[in-house]
Amino acid sequence: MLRFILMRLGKAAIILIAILTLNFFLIHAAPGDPAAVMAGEAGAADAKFIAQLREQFGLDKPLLTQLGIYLKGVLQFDLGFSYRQQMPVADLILDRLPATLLLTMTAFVISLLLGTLAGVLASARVGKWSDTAISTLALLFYATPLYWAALMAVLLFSVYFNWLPGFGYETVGANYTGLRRALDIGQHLILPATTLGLFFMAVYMRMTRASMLEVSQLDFVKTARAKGLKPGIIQRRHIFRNAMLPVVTLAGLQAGQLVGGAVLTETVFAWPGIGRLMFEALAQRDYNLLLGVFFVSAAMVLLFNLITDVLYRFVDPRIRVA
Amino acid sequence: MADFWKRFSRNRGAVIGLAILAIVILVALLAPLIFPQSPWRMVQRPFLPPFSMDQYPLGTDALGRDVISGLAYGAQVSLLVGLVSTVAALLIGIPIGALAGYFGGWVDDALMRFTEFFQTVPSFALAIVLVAIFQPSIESIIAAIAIVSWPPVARLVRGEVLSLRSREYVEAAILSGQTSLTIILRQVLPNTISPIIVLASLMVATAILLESSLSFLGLGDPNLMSWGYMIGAARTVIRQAWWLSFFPGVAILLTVLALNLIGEGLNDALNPRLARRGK
Amino acid sequence: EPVSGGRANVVIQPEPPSLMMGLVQNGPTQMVAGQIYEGLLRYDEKLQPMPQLAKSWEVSEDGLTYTFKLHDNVKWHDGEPFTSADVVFSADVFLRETHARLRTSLEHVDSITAPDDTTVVFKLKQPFGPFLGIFEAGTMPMVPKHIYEGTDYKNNPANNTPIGTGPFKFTEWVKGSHILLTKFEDYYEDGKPYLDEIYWHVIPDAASRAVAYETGVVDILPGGSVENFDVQRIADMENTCITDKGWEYFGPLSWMWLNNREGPTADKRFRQAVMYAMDRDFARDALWNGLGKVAKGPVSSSTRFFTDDVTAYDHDPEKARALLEEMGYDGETVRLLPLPYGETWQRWAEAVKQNLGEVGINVEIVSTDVAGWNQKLAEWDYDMAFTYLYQYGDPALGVARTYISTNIAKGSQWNNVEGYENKEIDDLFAKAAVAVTAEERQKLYTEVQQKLVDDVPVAWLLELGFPTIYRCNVKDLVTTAIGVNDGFKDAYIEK
Amino acid sequence: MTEPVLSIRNLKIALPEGADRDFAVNDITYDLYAGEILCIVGESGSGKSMSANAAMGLLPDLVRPVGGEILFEGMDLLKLSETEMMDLRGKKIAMIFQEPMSALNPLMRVEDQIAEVFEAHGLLTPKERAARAIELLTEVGIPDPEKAARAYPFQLSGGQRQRVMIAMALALEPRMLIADEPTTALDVTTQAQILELIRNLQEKHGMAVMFITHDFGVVAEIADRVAVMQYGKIVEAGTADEVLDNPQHEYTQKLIAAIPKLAAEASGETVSKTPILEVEGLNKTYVTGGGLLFSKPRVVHAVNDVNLTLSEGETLGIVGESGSGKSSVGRCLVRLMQPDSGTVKLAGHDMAQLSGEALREARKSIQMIFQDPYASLNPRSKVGRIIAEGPMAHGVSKQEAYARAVKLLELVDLDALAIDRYPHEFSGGQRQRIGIARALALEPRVIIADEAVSALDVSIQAQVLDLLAELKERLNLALIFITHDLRVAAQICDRIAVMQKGKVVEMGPAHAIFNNPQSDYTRTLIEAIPGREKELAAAG
Ligand SMILES: Nc1ncnc2c1ncn2[C@@H]1O[C@H](COP(=O)(O)OP(=O)(O)OP(=O)(O)O)[C@@H](O)[C@H]1O
Ligand SMILES: Nc1ncnc2c1ncn2[C@@H]1O[C@H](COP(=O)(O)OP(=O)(O)OP(=O)(O)O)[C@@H](O)[C@H]1O
Ligand SMILES: [Mg+2]
Ligand SMILES: [Mg+2]
Repeated sequence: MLRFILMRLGKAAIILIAILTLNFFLIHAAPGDPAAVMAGEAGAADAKFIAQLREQFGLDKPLLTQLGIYLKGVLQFDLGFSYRQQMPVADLILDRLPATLLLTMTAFVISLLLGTLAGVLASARVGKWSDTAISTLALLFYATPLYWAALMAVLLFSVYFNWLPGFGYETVGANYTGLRRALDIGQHLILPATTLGLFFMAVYMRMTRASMLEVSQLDFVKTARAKGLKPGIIQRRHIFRNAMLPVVTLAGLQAGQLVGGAVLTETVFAWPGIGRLMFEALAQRDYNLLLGVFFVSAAMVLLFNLITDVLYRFVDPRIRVA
Repeated sequence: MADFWKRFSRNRGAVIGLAILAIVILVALLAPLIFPQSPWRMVQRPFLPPFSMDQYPLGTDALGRDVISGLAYGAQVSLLVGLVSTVAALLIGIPIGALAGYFGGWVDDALMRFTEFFQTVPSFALAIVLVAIFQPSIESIIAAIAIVSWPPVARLVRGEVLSLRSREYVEAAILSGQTSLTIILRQVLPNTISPIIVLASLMVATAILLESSLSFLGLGDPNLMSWGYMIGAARTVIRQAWWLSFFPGVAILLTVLALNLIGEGLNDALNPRLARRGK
Repeated sequence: EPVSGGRANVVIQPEPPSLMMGLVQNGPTQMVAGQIYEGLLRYDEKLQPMPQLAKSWEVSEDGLTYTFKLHDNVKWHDGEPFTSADVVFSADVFLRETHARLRTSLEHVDSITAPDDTTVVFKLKQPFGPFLGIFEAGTMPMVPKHIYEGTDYKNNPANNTPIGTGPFKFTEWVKGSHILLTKFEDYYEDGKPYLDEIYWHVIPDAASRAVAYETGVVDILPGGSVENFDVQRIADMENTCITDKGWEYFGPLSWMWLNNREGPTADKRFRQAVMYAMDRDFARDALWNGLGKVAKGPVSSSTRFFTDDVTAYDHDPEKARALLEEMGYDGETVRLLPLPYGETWQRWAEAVKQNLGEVGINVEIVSTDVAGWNQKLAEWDYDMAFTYLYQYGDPALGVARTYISTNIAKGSQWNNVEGYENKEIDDLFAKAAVAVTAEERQKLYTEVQQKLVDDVPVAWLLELGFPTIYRCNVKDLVTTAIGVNDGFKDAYIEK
Repeated sequence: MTEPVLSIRNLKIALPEGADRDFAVNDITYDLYAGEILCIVGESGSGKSMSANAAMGLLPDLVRPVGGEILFEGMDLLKLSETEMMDLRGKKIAMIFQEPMSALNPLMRVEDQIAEVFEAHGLLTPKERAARAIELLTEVGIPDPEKAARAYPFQLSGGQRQRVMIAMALALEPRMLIADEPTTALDVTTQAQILELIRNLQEKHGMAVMFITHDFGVVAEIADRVAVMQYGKIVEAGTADEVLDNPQHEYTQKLIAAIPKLAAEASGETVSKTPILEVEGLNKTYVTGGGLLFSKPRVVHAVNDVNLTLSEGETLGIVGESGSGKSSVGRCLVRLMQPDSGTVKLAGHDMAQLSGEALREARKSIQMIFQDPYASLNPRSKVGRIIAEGPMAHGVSKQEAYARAVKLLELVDLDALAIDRYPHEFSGGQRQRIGIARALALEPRVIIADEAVSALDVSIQAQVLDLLAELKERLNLALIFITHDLRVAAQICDRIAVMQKGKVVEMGPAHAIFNNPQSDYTRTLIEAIPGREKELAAAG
């Protein structure tokens, strides 16, 4: 197992480089460049100004040379310098990463827990009205555009009831510390995490439900019933675990996308996360920053793919032999 | 086929879903007949609330355009985007996942690395980059959405196939001399159908909403009316004109609901254990 | 009566890339860094110069020598004294290298010298009418010589902790969340500033910014912070004031570039038809919430030397059709590039498309994101394209650049992008810039405006109104022509 | 005798549309008393399992009892609520299911699955449960019970899984045990142990046992009373002696006549000597687990230096205890599994060298009948397609393939309508026959039959064996017959290989093995054949 993990990690490093290279060309294929964008914002700029910027960013060099310089930097754990923000990319990302992880992980846990729970409940009541109700509700959350739901949540809980802060990561200027600060952040977290979580919930709910129904037809469920086990235990221990296989795959997929997956939520809730950073970098063609975010996101995806595979082996002993 | 229909129709929800979808498709097809005027035409004063003028039952938008006509025309584009990109994503994702899971070894490795590439770039960002590169148009939007949505399909299918390929009935098929292709198509894939259906019916909604986000960023096809466009455009005036996002939202929801109900019906109809339920 | 103390919570959008105003001069940077850095002058609503770092100034008879007397007790935020050497360094060395817009104006300058610690003399090569208009902080910010001299300006670590002479000093910047400025105790004007601190809140979503105001998290919404559709609703709130002042210096004017080189837009009659076809009143009322004015021509009404004595283009589809008929427009599709700055602009493009469609012009909207838009403009890859530009108070600074033929060059979207070539106009602009008296200049610019309006090199739309919304107990926030950008020097919160 | 523990009165169970017949069980009545073993024998598909399931309240989805009653200790089970049934299940009434492969949760360790029985009824502490689990595994004779306890079901051989099932059923020493062909997958020695075990427990606790089987040896061994079923009806019932020695009903007589005799005659050396399959130095070791990083891997040397030859038209039996590696050998032969070392030559060609198209072609002439009939049938394919697929893969037209499928189904005594049903709609024996039909569809030259008739009642077994014999004649078919049923082996095998712990301990002509076993192990095997004493006694 350990060898398996080490091998995968080694491979992942190589893949990362390959992915970065591809990303590099992909990004450069999009029209426009950071010099033009920055010149565009400057309110005035002449050709000299833009040429200056290009030179400063190294954009005047041939593309392959640029790639070489970038990759060399990456190999030395240097993600380069953000053109626009005039700061090392790594610093910018590390600044934002905790907020994003906090938000997306919470949402992930909410969606996974609520989703599988709802799926289990629905599957236990298959065909009844409560099944339909649960399914429809989950779909409602899913099909509602996120920003719409988010704004409604803010209007309701923030503007109307004034229970929860509607945006931001913490109360700016309050200068809380310690536990007080943690609580403050927690309060700010509730709305965005729930909105995001409810959105993803539907996927888990539907997947769990379908899978549970499929598994509940299998023979070993009959054995379990013959033991006199309570339906609840059968559901949980026998059906649920077997039904979790596709859900695990899906969860791994989603977890990998945590870094970049919350652009809209971060925007609406003014959450200072990576998603927004990426989006801005993309809009501004801040190549280094964008590549940096893609790099982190790729690393996350690979990591979670690995975790999923390990988890899979854990959940399904049959695969372990292979 | 008749048999299949009989089984399918036993699920009342599925029939309702099919009916809703049929209506949506019908409206989409007949839009030019019902609303001969372009949905972009500014026909009344802006922000006319719904039900205040018989001629424009769902009101008008920020430029005084008829909402109901937009909904009808939007159905065309949104359905197209949702369905075509989902089908395309399935057509890419299922074979890749199935081949990877079935053959394992280096095939799996190669295909999964390939998949990983598409997966590692956050899908929203990838979609933006792709549309930006290829210029916004309905084709490039559909292609971009398909390209960003197939990796989950591939990984899901692979996971399922991985655990199915060691089943004895697959071995039996190997022995009986069936080619790998037949085995994958006939023995393995049918047994992965249920999670795929679930995923696919949700993907349609994601696609419609992704198109909306793209058009919100100015990367939609600006000459085509779609539900996503309507919702995106209504976003800024939610507080003034709830109906502008509400009606297209309901349209999307109904369509998604319909597709999910149909998916469920399909699932039941394809499940041999439920096949003969009820006389 | 002004009272000291208190905190201002202000929205800033988008998050500025940097606060070092000598290097970056985009909108949000100017707004925040305008409290940190200062220029020699500021301007009142009528664009008349007011003292800032310079307490007085003199212009020689021939209009060639400008002498500034500086305050003598000015300190940088790090405690170093500010002297005329800093001015020379900033204007002659630093900004000449980094500030494209200023560089163009400084071409008229022969020498900059500092006879003593508090005196700076600018000698011009020839008279330059708008010269006194280039001394506000966004155009000529003073940067500290002792920090930058001899360094690589762009990579100087001090850029992250900007040092200026302004009323507020930089304290903290939590990227993606907020920027904190605090009162500079050693500020040279007694008693100022009144506020203790300013929190600039980064809230990327317009609706959330409105909510932020409604829930009392922020008290000041600078122009453009909330959607136009939301302005009225928020302005109607209790204890809320709104002003559209404070943009006179910028005079933001929107228009559509019309590609004068090829296609139907190369024909003057087509361009005129476009002017007649557009319902600009509708656009202002439906999209801009009734704020702003329908543009008369190339010069904004708040800019000096504006005249309304020009041909008027009212909404008149009949005239438009006639013009098209006359030119024999064959229905060729024209590509319209909206401004990718949000929904309002998108809607506007759609409205214009409908307007033009009604007179028979086939428009196809081509969309791209900001980067693509910049590139398309810079490479002249469009038929019609929305934009809006600042005027900086004087036609020589912000108007001429769009119409003179020497400014036709690919690679920039700030020059004569439409490709309009008219020798006569070139001459008029050139003469007007160096004319010494205001009357003379007015005469020349009136002629320019009349000629341009007839030629329609671009299709002018609206003088944009960007109202500032704030709680009424915030006083003296907008006192100059650049509004909030240097407004916190005088602002106080009434108890 | 006193009150019956279980009393079935006029039970009627309806089948869904499209099934063989309207009622799985039609108006049956019988009693079961404490301390007795009632054997239910009968045709495959006659409703044995259904009536048992009905007593557990575990009928398949669409199958419902429509009449009669099932009285257990005076209560009508058909009328009890699900909660009341839950209390009874596992504690008062336990059941061993027919197919052990799919009856265990694939994701749960064996010990946990056993411990659950206690848990379900709130007995013992977790620690005690684990200990009991190992005790039970020991009791049912699983070798190395500690290791087996930590194993997952897929790591156990068929017989081992069945023993796990038995251990679970016996865990709470219920009042009544329903055993649906519990020893079908077991080798004779283990079978003997299990029968002994059931007997003991039954005597000790006065347990009532309903024992479904088709093995008359078993019946002779343990039955107090016997009920014979056909087409959903009980055609004859009585004490074991009455029914076995003096059958009244025509069907019973037929059944008894079909019991394979133990004696293996020295076959006239008609078998050709052309070898079709040569196996040399075959080895296969399973290394599994290690779980996550920590626990020790489990190493099983399942096939240990096995050498075999099979001539055209010959039948080679492989017998041996459960888990001795019989199936593993079979799987290596058809290359479903890559052996670690050794060669397998099919008609002179080394199978290991083949791949792709050539392998596909070669496999056409070597087919396998899988041990677990259910798991080897695609749940989403209809039976017709399952059988027709093979020929179609080799270029036979669809029509012809289906026509052949129908014929094959008839050959194995299934209704032609069966082609339109799904595997789960068949009884265990019927599924096994589908598997046989599939293997025959390709008209192979070698068939590896892994417990191919273990789930069949004797009459059909006889029929199938006859069929195989006939095909063998006609097509010069060579057969590797993996079984633990020595009677069957004796009847049809020319030669027999005896396996133990992965090794072939003895190999020779069938009669030699039976009449003059060389190794101790073979001897114990033969002695353990159920009903042997009785038969010997009868033979005098
Ligand atoms: N789920 C089902 N749906 C429809 N028919 C079924 C189902 N399960 C079993 N049957 C049918 O019910 C009848 C009785 O089956 P049952 O399993 O009781 O047979 P059995 O006597 O146990 O046979 P065997 O000895 O082969 O196990 C058979 O005709 C079978 O085809
Ligand atoms: N996939 C596997 N992984 C690990 N161990 C296995 C696997 N399959 C079988 N084994 C082990 O290998 C040994 C031989 O198994 P095999 O299935 O060949 O036995 P068998 O002789 O066919 O027994 P039975 O008569 O019970 O079917 C057993 O101890 C079993 O636990
Ligand atoms: Mg049975
Ligand atoms: Mg076996």
